[in-house]
Amino acid sequence: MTHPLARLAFAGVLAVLGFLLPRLLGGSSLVYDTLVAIAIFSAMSYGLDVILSDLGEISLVHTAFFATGAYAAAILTVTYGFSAWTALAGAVLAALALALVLGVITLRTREFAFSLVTYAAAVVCMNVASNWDFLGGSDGIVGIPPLDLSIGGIELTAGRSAEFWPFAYLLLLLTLYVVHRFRRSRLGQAALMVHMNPRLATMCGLDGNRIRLQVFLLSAVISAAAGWLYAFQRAYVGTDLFDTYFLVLMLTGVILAGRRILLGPLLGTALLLSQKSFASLGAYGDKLVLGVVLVGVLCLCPKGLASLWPRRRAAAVTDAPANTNPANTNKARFPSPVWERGQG
Amino acid sequence: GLIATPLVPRPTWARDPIAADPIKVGVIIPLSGGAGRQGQDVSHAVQSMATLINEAGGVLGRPVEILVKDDESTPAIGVAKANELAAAGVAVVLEGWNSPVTLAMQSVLARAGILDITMISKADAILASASNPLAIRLNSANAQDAAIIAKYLGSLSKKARIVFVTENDAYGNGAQQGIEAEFKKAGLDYTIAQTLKFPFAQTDFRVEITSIRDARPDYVISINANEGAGLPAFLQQYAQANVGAPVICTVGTVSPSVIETAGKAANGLHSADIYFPQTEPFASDPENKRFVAQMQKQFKAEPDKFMALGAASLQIWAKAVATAGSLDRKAVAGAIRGQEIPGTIFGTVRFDASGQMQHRHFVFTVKDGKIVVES
Amino acid sequence: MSARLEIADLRVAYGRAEAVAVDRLVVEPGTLSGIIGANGAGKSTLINAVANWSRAEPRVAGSVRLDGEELTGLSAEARVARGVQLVPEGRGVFLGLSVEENLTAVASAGSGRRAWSVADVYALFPRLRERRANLAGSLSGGERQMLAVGRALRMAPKLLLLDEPSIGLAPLLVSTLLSTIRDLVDDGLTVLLVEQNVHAAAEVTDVLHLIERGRLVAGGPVAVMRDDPRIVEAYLGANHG
Amino acid sequence: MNVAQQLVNGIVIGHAYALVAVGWTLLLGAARLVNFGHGQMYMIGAFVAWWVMAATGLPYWLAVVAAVLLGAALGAVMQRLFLRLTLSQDLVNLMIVTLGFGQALEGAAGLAFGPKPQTLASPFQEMSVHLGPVWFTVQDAILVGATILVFALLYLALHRSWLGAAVRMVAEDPRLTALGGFKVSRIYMGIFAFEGAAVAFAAALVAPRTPILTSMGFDQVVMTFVVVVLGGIGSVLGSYVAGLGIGLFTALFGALVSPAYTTAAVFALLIAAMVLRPGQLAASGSFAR
Amino acid sequence: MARLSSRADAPVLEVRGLTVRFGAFQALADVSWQVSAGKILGIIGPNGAGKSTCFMAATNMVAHTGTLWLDGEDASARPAHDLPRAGLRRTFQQNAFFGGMTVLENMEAALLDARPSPLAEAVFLPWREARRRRTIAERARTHLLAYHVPESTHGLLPGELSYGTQRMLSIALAAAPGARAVLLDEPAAGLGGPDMIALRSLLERMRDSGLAVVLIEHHMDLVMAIADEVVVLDLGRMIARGRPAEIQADARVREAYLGRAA
Ligand SMILES: Nc1ncnc2c1ncn2[C@@H]1O[C@H](COP(=O)(O)OP(=O)(O)OP(=O)(O)O)[C@@H](O)[C@H]1O
Ligand SMILES: Nc1ncnc2c1ncn2[C@@H]1O[C@H](COP(=O)(O)OP(=O)(O)OP(=O)(O)O)[C@@H](O)[C@H]1O
Ligand SMILES: [Mg+2]
Ligand SMILES: [Mg+2]
Repeated sequence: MTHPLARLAFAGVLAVLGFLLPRLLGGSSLVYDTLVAIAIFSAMSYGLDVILSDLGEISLVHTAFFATGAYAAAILTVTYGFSAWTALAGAVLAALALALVLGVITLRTREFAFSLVTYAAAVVCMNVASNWDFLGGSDGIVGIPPLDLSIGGIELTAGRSAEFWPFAYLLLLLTLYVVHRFRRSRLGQAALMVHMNPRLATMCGLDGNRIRLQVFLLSAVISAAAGWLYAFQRAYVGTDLFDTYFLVLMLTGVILAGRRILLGPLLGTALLLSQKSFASLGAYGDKLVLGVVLVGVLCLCPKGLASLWPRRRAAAVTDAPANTNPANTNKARFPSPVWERGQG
Repeated sequence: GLIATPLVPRPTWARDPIAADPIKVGVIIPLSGGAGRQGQDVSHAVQSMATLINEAGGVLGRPVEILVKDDESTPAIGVAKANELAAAGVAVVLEGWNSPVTLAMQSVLARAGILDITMISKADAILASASNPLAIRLNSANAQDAAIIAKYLGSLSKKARIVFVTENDAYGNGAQQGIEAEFKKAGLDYTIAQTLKFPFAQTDFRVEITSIRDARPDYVISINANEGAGLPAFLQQYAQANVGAPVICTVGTVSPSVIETAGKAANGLHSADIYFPQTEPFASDPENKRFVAQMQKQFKAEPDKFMALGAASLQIWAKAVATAGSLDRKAVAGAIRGQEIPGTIFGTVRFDASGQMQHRHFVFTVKDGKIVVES
Repeated sequence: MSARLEIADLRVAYGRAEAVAVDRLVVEPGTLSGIIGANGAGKSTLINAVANWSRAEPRVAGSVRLDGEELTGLSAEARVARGVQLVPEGRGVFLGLSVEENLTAVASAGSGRRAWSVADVYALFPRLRERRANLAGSLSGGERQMLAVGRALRMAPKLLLLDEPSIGLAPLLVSTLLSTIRDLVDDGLTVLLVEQNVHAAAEVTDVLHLIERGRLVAGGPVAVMRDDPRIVEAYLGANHG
Repeated sequence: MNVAQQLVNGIVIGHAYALVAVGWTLLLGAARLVNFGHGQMYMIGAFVAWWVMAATGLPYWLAVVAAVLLGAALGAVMQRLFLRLTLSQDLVNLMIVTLGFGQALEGAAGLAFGPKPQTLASPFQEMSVHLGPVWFTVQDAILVGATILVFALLYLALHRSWLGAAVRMVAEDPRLTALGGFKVSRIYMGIFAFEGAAVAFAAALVAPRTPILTSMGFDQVVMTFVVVVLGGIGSVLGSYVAGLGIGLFTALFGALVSPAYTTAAVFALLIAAMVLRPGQLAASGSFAR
Repeated sequence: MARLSSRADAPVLEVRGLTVRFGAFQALADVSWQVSAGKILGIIGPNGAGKSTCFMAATNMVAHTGTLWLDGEDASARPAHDLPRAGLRRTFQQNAFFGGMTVLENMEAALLDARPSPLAEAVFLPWREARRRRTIAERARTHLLAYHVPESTHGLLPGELSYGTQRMLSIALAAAPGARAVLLDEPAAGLGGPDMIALRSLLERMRDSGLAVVLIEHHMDLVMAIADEVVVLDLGRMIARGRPAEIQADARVREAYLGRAA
């Protein structure tokens, strides 16, 4: 399947099959509910995936972008009565603004320092949300109207899950497409370069800080779009959107199947949510299973479940820079000397 | 490949609906985590009540079957569970410990056309929300609660220094506002010496307690709904610091489990609540006696207020169905909202037009680890 | 008396690709043996296997004996304790420790062997004494190389494995280092040296082995090997150009 | 404001933060591992101590010993599980694997101990000391003393013995450390076991103050996070100072502004610190310096 | 051998008065040199003399004083990441790659004049992106082959290459099309025999194709054979500068650096 047209056709068939999936699975409302949740949450996870896989950092503030999308949708529709389209634009802009501020602050750090500072940012964001009446305080915002994306004469509305499916599915496809294209774009390549060897990337003409910020913005937009749709689906937003629940879901979804695999986060999220919906062992049992699976997967096959598959090609991206190369390991281990950070 | 993989087995509920003779009733409440213990108690109470109802011939001649789901105190999971129950074809969902979880589930249930009765969650938005025009709630509202605290304090003294220790969220801030408004209404000349706000999850209160000592209050009003950890911790640390001023806890926050966890530190606190199994008028109420006996028999437990609310919600729904003669959501809600329903474990209860059940409050104090009702 | 190092049927593979297949290699005590070969021939792989050390995870099979004692199955640190000391290619120092700490922070040597003192090392490389308080991370490439060799000597090796120690060293230092190693050998140390600088290596070694595509293709006393056409053509000739 | 009392509060809170953080600090410095399961390990420590007292009736101090032993065992299990990832310094996966480990612990504890809140009853928690305007419990005093002791011992171990250099060596390059004749997995074993034992010890000393729940993990140690980072990653002395500092900040901020916003304020402080000196905080272990 | 750099052909790269301090330590003091297109400048000196630091300063990767001139323009204030675009590229003393990318992908990443589509084009005009990608891969492949990185290794990760091949790869990355001046930090380190010969012819080819090459080396045979001019550093100072033959004859250089090896 090397011919691009053949690949395109295959992707098309897959997309159509995906759309029909709920019907193939019996079309019950539970199937629709679960699949809508899978679509929305995996779209959310792709935001983090871009950061984790391509930039090589663990952002713990991504729930805030998801929440920003949802809150923007809620406030614009409930408080100001705008349409869902406006809300989408608002969600994207709000996420961009927040990501810009947070990115400028947090992206100066790397590795676990970055994770820690993004966690701190998430705590502060959550505190703001639960104390600011404009955002509904700790009770959140209720009464979000059903999704209405009608344009002109074409009626596009959704209330129940089955009606949400086309929208959620479309969002997922769009996300997949954008992430796929991103990985083949200049920015995607630059992200990898900056991640793998900042010093060499500088010598290839890249401004590391700018690239990192751009990727951060992109990922925020992806997560925010998912949050926007989630707000309509749930009709309620609250501070729980900042919870570790979503964070763990994102991280696990991304990690489970393996990094830099296009369908990875989707698969991971689907696995997790289906287990919760169809084979739950109770809250404690689920936690135990999730934990054991995570530890097992990462300790036994650090490259994710997909690495158990026959290898696709040599360039499976690991995070640890090829350790045989001393220069690269230096980079991963040491406080960056001045020259590694560039001077701009 | 992935999408074609049949991950999902053919669900069991897709069977022929004729076979589903019992009426399914969903219960969504935390069964794990900080509120897990109370949630489990509530689900037991609902089950006891279902046994009683089924022994008495069921609802519309059909037995009631209870399906319990754990919301893990997480709205997203609550929503998923609500969807599961909707798919399972429940006639009603009894839910709610945490307000955000209730608020998140409301719209999902309303869209699915399922009647939704809130047992415990207190947020005002639950009854005001456009998402669920047929909202019903059993637990008392903040406004009702505030009046009784003011009245009780007024009976103790007309002039006093008060310190509030308030959880910093919608419930806590709302409750404090309500109480202060009631003070004004009752013309009580109280000095609010200090208001100490703390985050819900806090368990170490030494900083607040030091501030309380400094403020030399006559009374301390605690607004802390963290029954699992926060409130007992506060009571223990407060007792130890020998501050002296009596603590008044807001309505409904002092459940027997709080007293059990706090141990002797709970002695001397004052609070009010809406239900006590062994106190009049409940003690002699035949419905309540049957319920208390059933709890004893089935779960070897004495019901508390939360359990009573859980059981009552099922009982009230059953009575409303009988009145309406159908399971239809609107009809059943109509038989509850704005109506009076006799013969419940709370006696004859009245719902206002917004769906809020009206309560009588009883002030109590704790002596030797036991609740002693004062009025 | 058995040989200091005896390798038999050694096979090392990365994934499916076999990088080294050596049937037999013997190093006598008190000698300096050199391994030479083109880039990618498997020199590093071979001597890493002797120390059972690698940054990658190669599969190693075969027998390695030190003074007749079978080392197979022993971890790298166990081999260090028995006197096998490797200075790996590229970098053998801790950049986050000071020069002096790098020299002091080594496990105590096995019994019965004389370890070099820090002062001995400074005497060998005076430049290091000047920079003793600096972090190794701020050393120049050549200074790091000196430190790595000094660090290895602190462990009182019986068999010292050096992977291209002259990389990055100034010419003056290369000859100093190599002649120092020669002196150490004359004092009884046994050294296996991987060296690209065949010219320099041929001056000090007793024995030379030529490795090509993972196999030893020639080996013998340096006087003989010097005239071996394969070596003259590919290695010695080049440096005259 | 009763300044003296608030200072005492701050000192006690601060020492609790520092003691809870000490294992994590060492782990982060030496294995470069951000342990998101730290909170759950704290919870396990507290529950084990409680269970020993409740089930066997052993005295409190023996329960502390039991908790410490089990904590060390838990650390050892972690080391076994994570060894490969630690050796290859796969930092992203390491961070996430600890998250999973914490989830598994919480799930298992939930199944074993249920959702009911429990009280770890220390006899010293009941004894109060009133000195003029200030008071504290004997438990508080023990906590402060024990914290100072643990920090002093760790400091000495890292600065007066080969351990400090060994720890910095594995932190930088575990593979190369083997060539120095050190058994790397054993050094890791020590570090992980210390993390487990230290957090269990902290739990057994701190937890008697409040009811314990199997779900309390992260809430209880969230400040630890800040201590570890602000102290300068991997710095023992730094985390003691940071713990104490944040404790005092908590007390004074709570007394002067509002306890409601203490967490947010501390985290904002953390962000500010990281923005102002990112290099410092990203620095590798600063043991012995 | 080529002529000395004359005033006629203007230097591509010139540094004047480079000075670098690390705290109290003066690593580089007032060093100046220049190199023109089609010329090779050798920098030699004992270990720790400041040669690599000189490269760091010349690429604005370390705080320093002194000026940098690219094609006669003052580039001192330009950030490090701006210089490659202006044609200044370098290698590092220790091999540096994008560890998780294949050799071919590394090369693609280093091509500055042929880069993947911007995000918007990749999203909205995917076919153009695909065309571009094919061109880039082809160029990268050809370039690698020209720099003695055999096709069989193109699918491997850099860490899986032997040290010598890694060095060739890092030179190939630095000398990507579009480069005008290339700074090579000890390219011959770890090379020997046939590889050394290959490297030498490679350097000559680079020079002949019009690149300005600056070479830090300890291999005197190589430097003396191909450099047009040699600069000698010691303790951060420039102690000599001239044609290879002059340098070899310089007593100070012999004492400080070459020893009996010369
Ligand atoms: N980590 C690894 N993974 C896969 N293959 C490897 C790895 N390391 C080395 N190889 C391969 O093994 C072979 C031998 O490599 P080795 O590093 O031993 O060569 P060498 O003789 O030391 O070369 P040089 O003189 O360049 O250092 C080479 O073909 C190389 O590509
Ligand atoms: N970041 C730094 N901090 C402190 N000192 C430094 C730093 N970087 C380099 N040095 C010192 O500056 C001096 C020059 O270093 P440089 O790397 O330029 O040497 P070099 O000439 O390239 O030597 P070599 O041939 O060994 O590579 C050395 O003594 C080194 O220790
Ligand atoms: Mg090698
Ligand atoms: Mg150098």
